[in-house]
Amino acid sequence: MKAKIEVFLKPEVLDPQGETIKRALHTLGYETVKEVRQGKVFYIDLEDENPEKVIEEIARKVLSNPVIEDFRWEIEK
Amino acid sequence: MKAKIEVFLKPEVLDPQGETIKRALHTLGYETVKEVRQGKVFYIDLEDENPEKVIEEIARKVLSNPVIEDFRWEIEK
Amino acid sequence: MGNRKVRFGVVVFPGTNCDRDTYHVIQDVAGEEVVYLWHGERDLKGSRVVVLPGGFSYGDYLRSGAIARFSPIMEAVREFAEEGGLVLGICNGFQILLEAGLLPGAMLRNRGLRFICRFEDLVVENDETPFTLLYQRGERIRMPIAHIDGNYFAEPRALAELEGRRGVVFRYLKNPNGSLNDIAGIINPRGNVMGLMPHPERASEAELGSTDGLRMFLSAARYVRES
Amino acid sequence: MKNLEKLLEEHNLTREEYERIKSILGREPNLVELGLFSVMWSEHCSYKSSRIHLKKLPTRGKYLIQGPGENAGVVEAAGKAVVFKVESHNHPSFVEPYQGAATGVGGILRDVFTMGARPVALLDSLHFGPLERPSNRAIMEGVVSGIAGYGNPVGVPTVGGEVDFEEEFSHNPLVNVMCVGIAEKEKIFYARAGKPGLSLIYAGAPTGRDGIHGATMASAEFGEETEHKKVNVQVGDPFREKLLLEATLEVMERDLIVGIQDMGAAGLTSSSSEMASKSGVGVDLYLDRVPLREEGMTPYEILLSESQERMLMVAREGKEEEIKAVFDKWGIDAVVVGKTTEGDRFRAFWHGEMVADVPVKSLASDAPAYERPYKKPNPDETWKESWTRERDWEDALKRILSSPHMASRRWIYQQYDHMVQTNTVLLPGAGAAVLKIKGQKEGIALTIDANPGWGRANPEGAAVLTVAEAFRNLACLGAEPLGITNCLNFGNPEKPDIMGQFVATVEGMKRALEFFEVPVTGGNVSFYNETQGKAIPPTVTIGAVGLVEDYMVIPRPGRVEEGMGIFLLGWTGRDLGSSLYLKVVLGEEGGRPPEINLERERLLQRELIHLAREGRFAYAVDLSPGGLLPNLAEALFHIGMGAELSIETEDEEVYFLFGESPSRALVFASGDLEAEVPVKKIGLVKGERLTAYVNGRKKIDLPLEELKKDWENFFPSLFDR
Ligand SMILES: Nc1ncnc2c1ncn2[C@@H]1O[C@H](COP(=O)(O)OP(=O)(O)O)[C@@H](O)[C@H]1O
Ligand SMILES: [Mg+2]
Repeated sequence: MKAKIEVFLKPEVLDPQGETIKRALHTLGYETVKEVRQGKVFYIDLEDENPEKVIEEIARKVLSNPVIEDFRWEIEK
Repeated sequence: MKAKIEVFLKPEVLDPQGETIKRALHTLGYETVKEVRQGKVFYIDLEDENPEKVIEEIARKVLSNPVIEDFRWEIEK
Repeated sequence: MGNRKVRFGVVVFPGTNCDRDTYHVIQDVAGEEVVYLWHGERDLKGSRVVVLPGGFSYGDYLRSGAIARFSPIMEAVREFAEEGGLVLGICNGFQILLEAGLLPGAMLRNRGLRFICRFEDLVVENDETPFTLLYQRGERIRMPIAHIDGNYFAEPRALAELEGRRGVVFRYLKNPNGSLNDIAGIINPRGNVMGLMPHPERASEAELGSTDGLRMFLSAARYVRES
Repeated sequence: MKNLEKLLEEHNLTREEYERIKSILGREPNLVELGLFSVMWSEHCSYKSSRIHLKKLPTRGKYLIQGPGENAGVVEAAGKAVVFKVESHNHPSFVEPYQGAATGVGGILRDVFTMGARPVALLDSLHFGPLERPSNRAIMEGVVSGIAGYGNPVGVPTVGGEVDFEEEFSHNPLVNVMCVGIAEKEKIFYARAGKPGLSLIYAGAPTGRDGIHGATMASAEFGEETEHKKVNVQVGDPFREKLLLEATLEVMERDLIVGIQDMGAAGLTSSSSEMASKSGVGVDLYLDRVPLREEGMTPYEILLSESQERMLMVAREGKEEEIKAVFDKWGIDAVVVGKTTEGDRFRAFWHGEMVADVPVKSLASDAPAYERPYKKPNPDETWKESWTRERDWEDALKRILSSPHMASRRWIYQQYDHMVQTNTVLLPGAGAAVLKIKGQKEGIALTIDANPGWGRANPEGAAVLTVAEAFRNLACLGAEPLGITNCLNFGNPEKPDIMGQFVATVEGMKRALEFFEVPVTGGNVSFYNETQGKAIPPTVTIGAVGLVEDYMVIPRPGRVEEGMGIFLLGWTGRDLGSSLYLKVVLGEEGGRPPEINLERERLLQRELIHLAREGRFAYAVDLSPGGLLPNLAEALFHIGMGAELSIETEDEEVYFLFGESPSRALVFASGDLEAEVPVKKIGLVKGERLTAYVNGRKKIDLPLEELKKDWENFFPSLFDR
């Protein structure tokens, strides 16, 4: 089955990348863009009897840094 | 409104980051993981009359590199 | 054209950090003329060779070189290249040329995922470009690399095309980063736009450990003088 | 006010301090004011426990331009001003290794470029817990990539450092970062506010809720509730730092500002009050004009935020618009947020309403100073006969070389761009770093040293040894020391034992520096490196800058040729306590650290400098820690050739082979070598093996490649599987 994990910065944490991209978009004329935040996404193929548990654990323990990031996940099929 | 753009490597492009994560997961005992691919996700706030067009354009022209990447996007509300 | 100095232009993007080094080598070591070119302008100030130096333009946020390709100066560089002007992209400059589509392919993260700074041995594959006239085909040279996104990728057809026309100018002797075909530097079909990951400006003074990079600047200057 | 006890606890203020605030103000402070005092009187900002002791350090010297008290110290070299400083980012690096280390680099860079200097080098001293434990590996990996992730984009080469491992650092790693910059002597900038009526300009990143109470966090032990303090993590933006650096140097170049200070610990509050205090003026801040990143921020938060990549400048009269234009060109926001005033008040306004009003000096210079009770430690005098027993020296050599304490640091330094700016004449790997100064014949040599193992055994002695070692590293390159900076890393100073370690360390440093006549130009104190009552060993980090007369002729491994002699210079004693040999081979901690005779040390260093400048030797290495054999092997790895040694010694062999007596160096030279210190020729550079005869019997015979492999692979095999 396929799972997807998104990891993103907590809202109060500075996101220099998103900030810089927003500025670049403004220069390019996309001024209707109010904010950009960048995150990571992981596409995982796995064969497991208990995918929810595994994916949750991987997201929490391995892929995200709880000090500055949050995550969400879904199992696609 | 809020939009989300995912940018990911084309399937034929080797993903050194995904590979490394997969190996790390195996070492940690998550052996049911068959593949990991890493991508980027951008969360965009915008106020635009034609958000679909803008987001599609930003994804295609700015956020992705067609030589190695594909993208998909959605508008959340 | 005698010994008139050739004017080089060194482009400064926000986050470029090898601009001063490159300027120094062109002026004080190669003895040519050099000016800075500001990213927000469109004027190449009469430069005969345009150098996109190394660094982290726009922090390398998004992807290395991805944001810099939209700068006003890049429109001028593109036109200059289309007219046959010499353009040299070093490290981040190479990444910008790839992102701008002036050279084929793209850079992925290094195979080991880490930044690597060290001297590498290279083989000169093509000594007929304006930038390599003073090298010998098959010659081994030493230059430092310093990058985290130097793993060259091109899809199979593009790669075959590149190899077929001898577009690979430098190869690593020992591949440090996973680059396809050990590619360290390439040139466009017309032969006037070259990009490479190693830093010739860091290998232009004996006290820094190698002078193998200096000939690249000297070669471009000679080519311009003789053309 | 709500429950005062609780409020004071949250602000890390004592009851007495609160009373003192009341008597300064003549009334109760409001919450904003309490916040101001809390950060400005924190240990981190006010040095309240250390001040009276630090005053004892020598701060005069013939090359000194600026001693402690400014953002960084300054010495003169080759007609230029060399600006340098070391700072710790220990606590943040434990909480979030990558960002903690990254923002540590950002902070020290700002300290140097606020002085008008272009940063030319970074060095770092790192101490972690043993790498067997995954958590320690994660910290180290995060710290190293954080340093790379910040230093590399900014374009300042990380040219050196040191790293070591001790159990106590598992919960309190040390990340001490040093930055060196170069300025024109007549163009140094200071933290000054000039006169009343000048505009204060804020430049850089918008203010967020980052690191509110970061300074107070660095002034308390880690305990149970460290968890909730984690929200204080700051994220660095090296791209913005690079732009801020260029813009700042440009407004200085164009002479548009009177004074400047980076917004480090205690942000806007400390930068504005310190500048005002030094110039005897007051300051008004209009907090509603401060660029903000988050919604709903309060005056309290704005004043205390420690958001990164921010500067506060005092504009020359009428130059506000020009300053803004420069920053605008570099894509950096710059706004007027206040002005200097007649008088001595620090006042903050929020939409016209005054929210704080306190005397400037009460924040910046009148913080309490404590003469904390202390109890000096008893030096570890352990010495055991059993240490000297003869063993398999080949095995000992291999184990020491492939131990984390000695294994090749290449895995670390190749992640750092150490060549950008094209000044790095001596690359990392073979001792101190040497940078050229473009356009001059001279160069500077840089080193950073620390040895917590010695510190644990004898803090005072460790300080002396560490200073001597730093200078010896410079001397091996023919470089004369110009000045030092230092970082003092300790546990909780409220405990007399810890305070005793601190006092002893300062005394040791003082003794060594007075002897060598080299000044301290600045530094940093990091207390409370303590978790659940367990403190780190006292660790003094010494960063030294030396002058190289001619960088084209420095000793370097590449100059060594086959057939050259290997000479031991100096005095070998019976120094095995706290050595790598004990630790790695015998598995014993502690023991009496080496004894140093400073007169001899000075003689040795003078000789090394003299011989190096005369070009009399090709390469030289210092022998501690590890002792003669391991350091010789390491030198041979850099040289790329083997050696044949023939050693005569009347004492137990181990002292000669692995003892860590200071005041010694190994020198590679052709012909005979004469010096005013004992010289012993112990062998020749030759072939591809390391062989050693001791008193006529062959004790070592190994292919160099085999030794080198384990030395090289230690870190890659741990981290790059
Ligand atoms: N944390 C570090 N950062 C950068 N360089 C380092 C670091 N640790 C060690 N190095 C470099 O590696 C080399 C060897 O380190 P080390 O053995 O600790 O130094 P020494 O030569 O003083 O014994 C030196 O050139 C040093 O500058
Ligand atoms: Mg400061």
